[in-house]
Formats: sequence, structure tokens, C-alpha cells
Amino acid sequence: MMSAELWGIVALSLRVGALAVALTLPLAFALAWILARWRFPGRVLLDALVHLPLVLPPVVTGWLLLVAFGPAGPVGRWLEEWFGVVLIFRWTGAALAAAIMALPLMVRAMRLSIEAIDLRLEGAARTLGAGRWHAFRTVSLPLALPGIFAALVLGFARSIGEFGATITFVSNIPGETQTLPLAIYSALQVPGGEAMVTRLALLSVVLSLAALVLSEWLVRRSHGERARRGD
Amino acid sequence: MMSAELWGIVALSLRVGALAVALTLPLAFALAWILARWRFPGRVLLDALVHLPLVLPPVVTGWLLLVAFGPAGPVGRWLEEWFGVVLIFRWTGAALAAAIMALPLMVRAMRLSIEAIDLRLEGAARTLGAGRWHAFRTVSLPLALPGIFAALVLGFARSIGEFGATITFVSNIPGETQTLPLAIYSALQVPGGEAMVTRLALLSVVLSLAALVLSEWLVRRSHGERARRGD
Amino acid sequence: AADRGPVVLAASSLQGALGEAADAWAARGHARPLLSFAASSALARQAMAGAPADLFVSADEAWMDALARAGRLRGGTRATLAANRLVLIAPAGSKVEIAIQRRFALAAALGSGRLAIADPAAVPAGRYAKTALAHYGVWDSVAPKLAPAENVRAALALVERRAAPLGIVYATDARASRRVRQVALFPASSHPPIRYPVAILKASRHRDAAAFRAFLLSLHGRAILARHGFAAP
Amino acid sequence: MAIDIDVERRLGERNIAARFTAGPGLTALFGPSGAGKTSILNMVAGLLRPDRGHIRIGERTLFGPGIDLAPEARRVGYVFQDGRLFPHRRVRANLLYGHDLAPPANRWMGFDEALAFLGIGHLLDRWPQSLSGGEAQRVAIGRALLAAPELLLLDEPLASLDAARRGEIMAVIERIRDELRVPILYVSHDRAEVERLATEIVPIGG
Amino acid sequence: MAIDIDVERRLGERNIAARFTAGPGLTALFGPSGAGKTSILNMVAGLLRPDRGHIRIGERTLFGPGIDLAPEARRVGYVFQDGRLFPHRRVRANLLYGHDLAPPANRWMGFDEALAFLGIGHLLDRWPQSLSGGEAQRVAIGRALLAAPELLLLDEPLASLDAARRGEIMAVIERIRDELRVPILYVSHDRAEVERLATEIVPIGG
Ligand SMILES: Nc1ncnc2c1ncn2[C@@H]1O[C@H](COP(=O)(O)OP(=O)(O)OP(=O)(O)O)[C@@H](O)[C@H]1O
Ligand SMILES: Nc1ncnc2c1ncn2[C@@H]1O[C@H](COP(=O)(O)OP(=O)(O)OP(=O)(O)O)[C@@H](O)[C@H]1O
Ligand SMILES: [Mg+2]
Ligand SMILES: [Mg+2]
Repeated sequence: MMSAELWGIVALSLRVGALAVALTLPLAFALAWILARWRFPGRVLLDALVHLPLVLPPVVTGWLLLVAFGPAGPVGRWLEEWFGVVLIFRWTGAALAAAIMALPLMVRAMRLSIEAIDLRLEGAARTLGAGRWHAFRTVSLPLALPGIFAALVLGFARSIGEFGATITFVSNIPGETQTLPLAIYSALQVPGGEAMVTRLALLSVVLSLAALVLSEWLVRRSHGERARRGD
Repeated sequence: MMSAELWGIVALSLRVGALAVALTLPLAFALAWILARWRFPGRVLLDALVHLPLVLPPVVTGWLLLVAFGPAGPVGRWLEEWFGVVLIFRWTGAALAAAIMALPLMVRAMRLSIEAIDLRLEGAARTLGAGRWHAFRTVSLPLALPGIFAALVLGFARSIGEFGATITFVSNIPGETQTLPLAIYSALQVPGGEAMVTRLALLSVVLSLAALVLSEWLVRRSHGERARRGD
Repeated sequence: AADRGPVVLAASSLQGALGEAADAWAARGHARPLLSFAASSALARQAMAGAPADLFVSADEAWMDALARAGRLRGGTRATLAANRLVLIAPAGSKVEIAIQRRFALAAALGSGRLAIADPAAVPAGRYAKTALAHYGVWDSVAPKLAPAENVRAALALVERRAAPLGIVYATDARASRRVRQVALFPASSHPPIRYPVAILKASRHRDAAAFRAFLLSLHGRAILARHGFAAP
Repeated sequence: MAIDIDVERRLGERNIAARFTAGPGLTALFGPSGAGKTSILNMVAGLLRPDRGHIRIGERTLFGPGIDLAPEARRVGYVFQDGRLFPHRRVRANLLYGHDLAPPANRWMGFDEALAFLGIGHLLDRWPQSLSGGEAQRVAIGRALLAAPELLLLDEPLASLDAARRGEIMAVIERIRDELRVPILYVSHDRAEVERLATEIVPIGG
Repeated sequence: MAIDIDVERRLGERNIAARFTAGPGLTALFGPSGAGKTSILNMVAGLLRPDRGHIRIGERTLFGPGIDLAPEARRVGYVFQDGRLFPHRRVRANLLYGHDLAPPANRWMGFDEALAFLGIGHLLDRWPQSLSGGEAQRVAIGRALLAAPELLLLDEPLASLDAARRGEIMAVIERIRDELRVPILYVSHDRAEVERLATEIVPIGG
């Protein structure tokens, strides 16, 4: 049995996770592609930049987000003036925080898959009349699917679990930014809150299990049937 | 210029990160192998279990560690009685926390690489007289190297950045469990600590940059020269 | 090791004051205590789990009570170390003027903004703030306009960064930040006393534990705390 | 359509160089293993950039001073020595890859016709990984022919095919050569094959 | 050493079945593309498990009721139709892989000897990816021979080799067959090759 309040928290977490992953996916893929395929000065620096949210404590990331995207921050002001977009204290801000925290994981997963692509297949596609873009879409992208799926799972799980950057950036507003981890945090702070913590943690686990099962199913559908001939 | 105190924090972070990665590497590889290659009932459950530290807020993971590995916890008591090993308030406990948080990332990276291995090469090795284990060591393992390196980088970066589980499990004891993120947290708590926060955050960045450069160099050494024939 | 001081688990907000006290203690030729600052909840749970620590200084009575109930405290060692006050703050440049009184116009002053406070559902400072606001009958009107932060420092940061036009934090936090301005001080009568209790843990093995506790409670110790803005209990 | 090739390219420590012109028809590149035959086809296809030289097919310059057409603009049909079927597409989708990209007006071989003479109609729903060596090779030939190329590059297309199948495919190649007048660059080690098919034989390396 | 094979195995919708005995020497499996030749070699090598049947080489039962030797225990040398060189090892390390695993007493071909007649001495420090088709094939042959096998499985070993090289390697195969008396299962589509080498010809499928 789940109260309406719990449902609200779960729904919000799902919304935040979904937006975060959707936001990050194209950017992460582009970064993975660039890091896997291009050689340019500053490549290692870009790589380090991508890893930053992993290395910095989440609170610092949240604080940097506050400084940049807050109402007084350069990006925040610009977003509000030009697009009327406000992120602070909004669920979209929570998604942004989760997205940034998920980025390094997603980039790495996709990069591994992109690096494993047999370049000769792209060459074959080109001789068959496919332009660079078409070959990318029909050959490289599908061959990178395992990494993309792994990125989706990792990114979603990370988003569902994101706490430090979120609470620092958008605070803990029930119904707006209070995702599962934030609710768990609140419960952990009070003596005797363990029962609630357990309940909420179990919900998180169920969510991620569902995401995993879904992704496994997608993977199997997309290329599980291709019998591998190991002989 | 860096004070002895800062050096101590950096050295401790490195020690914690190194032990965490060393601890996790074999376990993560085994899990990645099992998840990539074996089909058994409960596989998705194992997969979900591995993802748990990613989904749960770090404080919860830290709390669970405290409950299990604390002096009163079942594992903690057992470790102390039989091996005289105490983890709470020790840097080894910090490494355990970091290791568990890094586990899901490391497993996924290695799993991607293991799944990309051409099974026929293992077959070829077997016909040449290699037993299962020898074929694994000389063919599968080297072919999984990209994933192993990615796992090392991700795991180390995650360990260097781990905060929530660490402070909850082993507290914030200078010289023993106060790694960079915990020192950053402490600096954030004192009004006007931003300068210190910035200094410490920069140190984290430098550490991870160094780790990245090192790993890129290792990757290039291990198989960068193998000219890929993309034509 | 003999030259290691006692392990002190203390609420983060005491960091500056206890750090100075530890230095003063060390200057007298004692081993400097190992100070571990974190959220009271995290530290209390560690003590609850039987962690080998000597002293616990909490930011509120609730966690100390919980430890007492669990039998983790050494009898007769609980005392109040310091007290604190709540203040209403605004960003440094803000011109807002508000007097705290019955039904004062806090919601109106916030406009479309939010009130930064430590999470009232979780953090002691937030709970005190909630009581104080309820005391003046303004809680219901601002409850939908809160920005509940992870701790007092995070609430302070929200005001410093002008993400929130107003906030409620401890006097000690407001005092030390140049980016915020104290708008008003909450009368002590508006909320339960904000007290930092200290006690020796049952797990304590360090011979200096009692002496350091006594030092903190001595005139010298209280003077240090006062210098950091803490009130006498 | 005449073929005019003069290319040079360094590969590791080896220098691959070739210079020849050939009339229309099928030009066989003949030479020992490692002589550079595949490299030459790769340069013609636009997959390997010559260090210098030119590549002209009839009126079209594929490569030359200031010119380096993209592979997809060269309109070659390339049967690779190593197959290179797309592992993520079934046989049908492999065959249709180039077919669907070519303007219908340019196509000179129908899908069903290709299936018939290659004997691969029963393989359409299979994944490339499950094909036998010869089956994969026939699919690769079909994929190249169906892309409606203006120039065919065949790198040992008949290796590992049985004599009957080989004869049928050679007959089709002859038809492409004579009726459709598509120029063909052909690599093979089989004397009989080359003597039957080649209009001209160009020795490579040695 | 006599070969006694009777196997059956379902692959997708096809049923691969073969039943033959052959004396010592070189047994050629001859049949159209897709007949199941590679599958039979895979079953003999222990890479594909027959659904039923037995595989006996001389005195040794590799597969039979209750018996299923691991591939490494079968002591076969397999030249795959698709190369399968280890991409992470240079040519030298590829060649030495099986060589170093075999007890020195069992070896019947020296490293230098293999390099010489295969003409791959200059390739030792190269990565497999950079080899030409024929070069890779010769390295694969060398790798299999150097593993000191008691049974050779050769799947189109001479495809894409030039006539001169082909002749040299055939001479070596004849020597292995006659002097060393290593039994050989040989797949080829080339009539001339098969007629020159085969002691016995077994038709497969059709
Ligand atoms: N990256 C490289 N580094 C060094 N040598 C290379 C590289 N790539 C190719 N080569 C060499 O260039 C030569 C030509 O290769 P190519 O594949 O064109 O030969 P080929 O004539 O097609 O031979 P085959 O008949 O065996 O397929 C070979 O000797 C090959 O080893
Ligand atoms: N996983 C599979 N699913 C369906 N069919 C399969 C599968 N694996 C192999 N086959 C079929 O089994 C048959 C035998 O394959 P095999 O590779 O043994 O043929 P082969 O005689 O070696 O042919 P070739 O001379 O073309 O190499 C082929 O028709 C192939 O398509
Ligand atoms: Mg070639
Ligand atoms: Mg075959």
C-alpha cells in the first residue's frame, strides 16, 4: 500500500530521471564520439572536464550549479531574460543536476562501444553510396547500441539516486524537487526514521530493477536474436 | 605552495582511491563476466544488486555499511573477532565505502568490453592447446582491456569524489578518514571557506586529470600502436 | 596510540569554535583531539553503532536523547555546551526591513521568492525556525514558499547567491558571512532554547575525554565559543 | 570507359605504386600475395588516400590534383576480400543497403535477379554471422551489384565458391562486362578465372 | 591413422549430417557452399557439439557416448576459413601461441622452417590488422602447424594465395601427409588442389 504522497515522490523521481537522461543522451553521445574518434590538442582536458562531476563531491557540483544557474548567476540570468526559463527550485533544475552527475558515466559507456566499432564497416557503407551522415545513422549508431543502452541504464540509475547536487541546487521542496533520495535523506535525519528510510529505499530499488528489466528486454529485442557463432 | 595538511589529505585520498580500486577490480571483473556470459535465473536480480549503490542515495549506503560493518554489526563483529580488522573510523573503511560506490560503474564498463569480445577467438585459442583458463588469460582478458582501463578510470574518479557514504560510515576524522570531498565539506561549513573549497576542488581536479593522463598513456602503450586498418 | 587525542564527534556548525578550543587545549600540552564534523544525525548513528569515539556534541537535544535511550552515554556526563539564536537574513545588498512580530508580513516580503531554511522535516535549525514562525502565526502562509536546504550552511548559500530573498539561519552563521545582512533577530522566547548538548560516550576509552569535556565547559572554553557568536546556555 | 590509374602510397615500410591504363571491360590485377592489389582497389574506392597520383574512370576523375571524391560519390561497387557484411542487419537489409540508396534510374540489376543467380533467396532472413563462408561471399557480391555502381571492384570474389556456383557468377560478370559495359577491376589468383574473364591483365608488384 | 566420423547437428533450420570413414592420409571434404563442411570441422575440433554420433581419430575417441574431449585436449591444428588471428598479438606472438603450449617432444615443425616455406619472416613484428589477405592466411597456417597437432583441419587454406606460394605450401602439406603421417581433413573447392593432395575424397551434402 502506498500513500498518495509516496506516489508523488516516485512520479517526480521518474520524471526527473527521464528528463535527465533525455537531456544528457545526445550531448553524452556527441562527447563520446569526439573523445573516441577525434585527436586534437586539449582532448585530455575535455575528457577531464567530462569526468569532473564524478570527481567533485556532489555538493560542490550543486554549489557550482547554484553559482552559474541561480537567479544571480550568469547563465541563470541569461536563461530567464531570454527564454523565461527558471531552473532553481524547479524539478527541471533537479533534472539538470541529475543530468550533469550522470554525464560522465554515460559518456564512458558510449565511448567504449564507439571505440569497438569496426571502422571498415563504415568504409563499406560509404562505397555503397552512404554519405558520412547516413553511414553514421545506419552503421555506426546501431553498432554503438550496447553502449547506448548501458549509458541509459547507468544514467537513469544515477539520476534516480542523485542527492547532493540536487538538494544543494534546488533544495528539498516536496512536490517540486523532493525526489526519492531527498525524501530518504529527510527520513534519515530524524531519530527513528529507519522504517520510512527502508520503505523509500525499497521503492528506489524497485524502480531501478524495472529500468534494468526494461533495458535488458530492449537489448534482447534489438540484437539478441542475432545468433553469435562462437564455433 | 601546499601545506603539510593539504598534502596529507591528498595522500589519504590517493591511498583510499587506490585501495578502493584494487579491492573492486577483481570482484567487478568477476561480476561483469558472470553478467555478460552466464545465463541463470536471478541474473537480473544480481544485476540490480550491483546497481544498488548507484540508485540508493550515498548516505543510505553509508548507513547500511555502518549497520553491517560497524562494531555492533554482524560483519563488523565477525571481522574484528576473527581477523582483528576494524573498519569504522579507519581509512580502510573509507576505501570500502568508495569501493562499493565505484562497483556498479566498474562492472558496467568491463561488461561492455567482455560482451564485445569475439567468441571465435577463444575457440581458436582452445584448438591451439589453451585450456579454458589459459585462453581466458591470454585472449579474453587482453581483449577486455579497454573496459578494464575505463573501469579503472571511472572507479578511481568515483572514489576520489565519494562523499556521502564515507562520511556516514567512517565519519570525518582528519588524517584518518578525511579525504578531499570531506575536507571540502568541512570547508563549506565554515563561513568564508570558499577559498579553501576552491583550492581543494582544484586539487581533486588535478588528481583526476593525472589519473586520466596516466590511463590514456597505458591504453596507448597496451594497444595504441596496433594500426587499425579502416580502409 | 598514546599521543592521539580523544575522538570528538561534533555537529558541523561548531566547526570554527571547537577547532579553536582544540588548539587551545593542545597549547596546554595535551594531544589535540580528533574532531570529526558532520551532520548530527550521521554522527549519532555512528555512536549508536558503537563507534570508538569519546565525545559527542549534538546540534539538538533529540539525537542526544536518542543516544541516552540507547544507553550509549556515560551517565552524568551530559551537559549543555552552548546556545544559539535564530536570525532572519537577506542578501547583502537587499533593502528589506522587517520587524518580527505577530503575523509579520513575511510572505509578502518574499513575493515570488522563497524562504531559505534548513529542512524543517530533518535538520534542527529548520525545526526551530518552524516553531518560531508558527509562534508568530506566519508558518502557514510561508510553508508553500520554503526552500528547505540540507543544512544551515546550504540555506545560507542560497541567500548569499540571491537564490532566495530571505532566509533563517543561526546567528553564528549570519555573523561570519559578508554576503548576507541580518534583518532581524528572533526573540529567544519564540522557539525552544537552541542548545548544543555534550556528553561522553560509553564507548570512550581515552583518558583525556573527561578533561577535554571539562575544558570545553570551563570559562576558557565558553569564552572561545562566545567569540564565535554562541550564546551562553 | 577507359581506366587511367597512377598512384603511390606508403604503408608502413612498404611503398605501393601502380601505374596503368586499361580499356573498357574487365581489367585483372594479377600479382603475388602482398603486392598491393587490395590497396589499389581501396584507393580507387576512396577508402585509402594515395600520397600522389590520379585515378580516372572514363570521363570522371575520382582522384587527382585538388580532387578527392568522397567514397559515396565515386559510385563503385566493391566486393571486399574480407566480406564486411553489416552484422546488425539481416541478409535482406544488407542486400538492400546500397540498392535503396541508388536512384532507381541508375539501377541495372533487379533484386530478384540477383537472388536467383547468387542462390541466396533462402538466406534473406538470416543474420550474417550464421552464414557459411561461401554464402557470405555471395551476399557480399549481391550487395555490391545492387548498389548500381558505375565501376566494379572485385577482390577475389569467387574464392571459396564451388565450381558450379563459380561458373554461374562468372557468366553474370561476363554479361555485366559486355552488355552493361560496366568497367571492372578484378583481383584473383586463379589463372583460369582471369583468363576467361579478363580483357586486360595488369601485373602488380612481384 | 583412420578417421571415423558419424555426426549430426541441427543448425537453425538445417540438419548437418555426415558419416564417413577414411584411411590415413589426406581426406578432402568436397561439396557445395553451405553443405556443412566447416560445421563438420568445427565438430571435430570440439567447437561445435554434435547432437549425436561419434568422432574417432585412430585410437582416440574425441566424441562419443559419454565422451566429449575439450578442444585443447583434441590436439587438432585448425586453419579457419575466416583467419581468426589474435588481433592483440603481433604475428610472432600469434605463431608462437600454440607452439609454446605444445610439449617440445611433440613438435614436428620448427619455427624457422615454418617462416621459410610460408614466406612470412618479414612479418613477425606486424599486427594482424595490417596484413594483406594472403599474408594473414599464411600466418594462420603457420600458427596451426606450429601447435604440433596430431590432426590437421584445413578449411580452404590456399584460397587467395598466388600460384607459386600455393605450390610451395602444397608440397609441405604432402610432406606432412607422407612423412609425418599426420591425418588431414581438408576442405577446398579447387578440383586441381584436391586431386593433387587427397588420398580420399568425401562428398558432403549437395
Ligand atoms: N599499416 C600497414 N603497415 C605496414 N604494412 C602494411 C600496412 N598495411 C598494408 N601493408 C602491407 O602492404 C602490402 C600490400 O597489402 P595489400 O592488402 O594491398 O596486398 P594484396 O596485394 O591485396 O595481397 P593479398 O593477395 O595477399 O591480399 C602488404 O605487404 C601489407 O603487408
Ligand atoms: N546459426 C545458424 N542458423 C541457421 N543456419 C545456420 C547456422 N549456422 C550455420 N548455418 C547453416 O548451416 C550450413 C552449413 O554451414 P557451413 O559453414 O558448415 O557450410 P560450408 O559447407 O562450410 O559452406 P562454405 O563452403 O560456403 O563455407 C549453411 O547453410 C549455413 O547457412
Ligand atoms: Mg588483398
Ligand atoms: Mg565453410
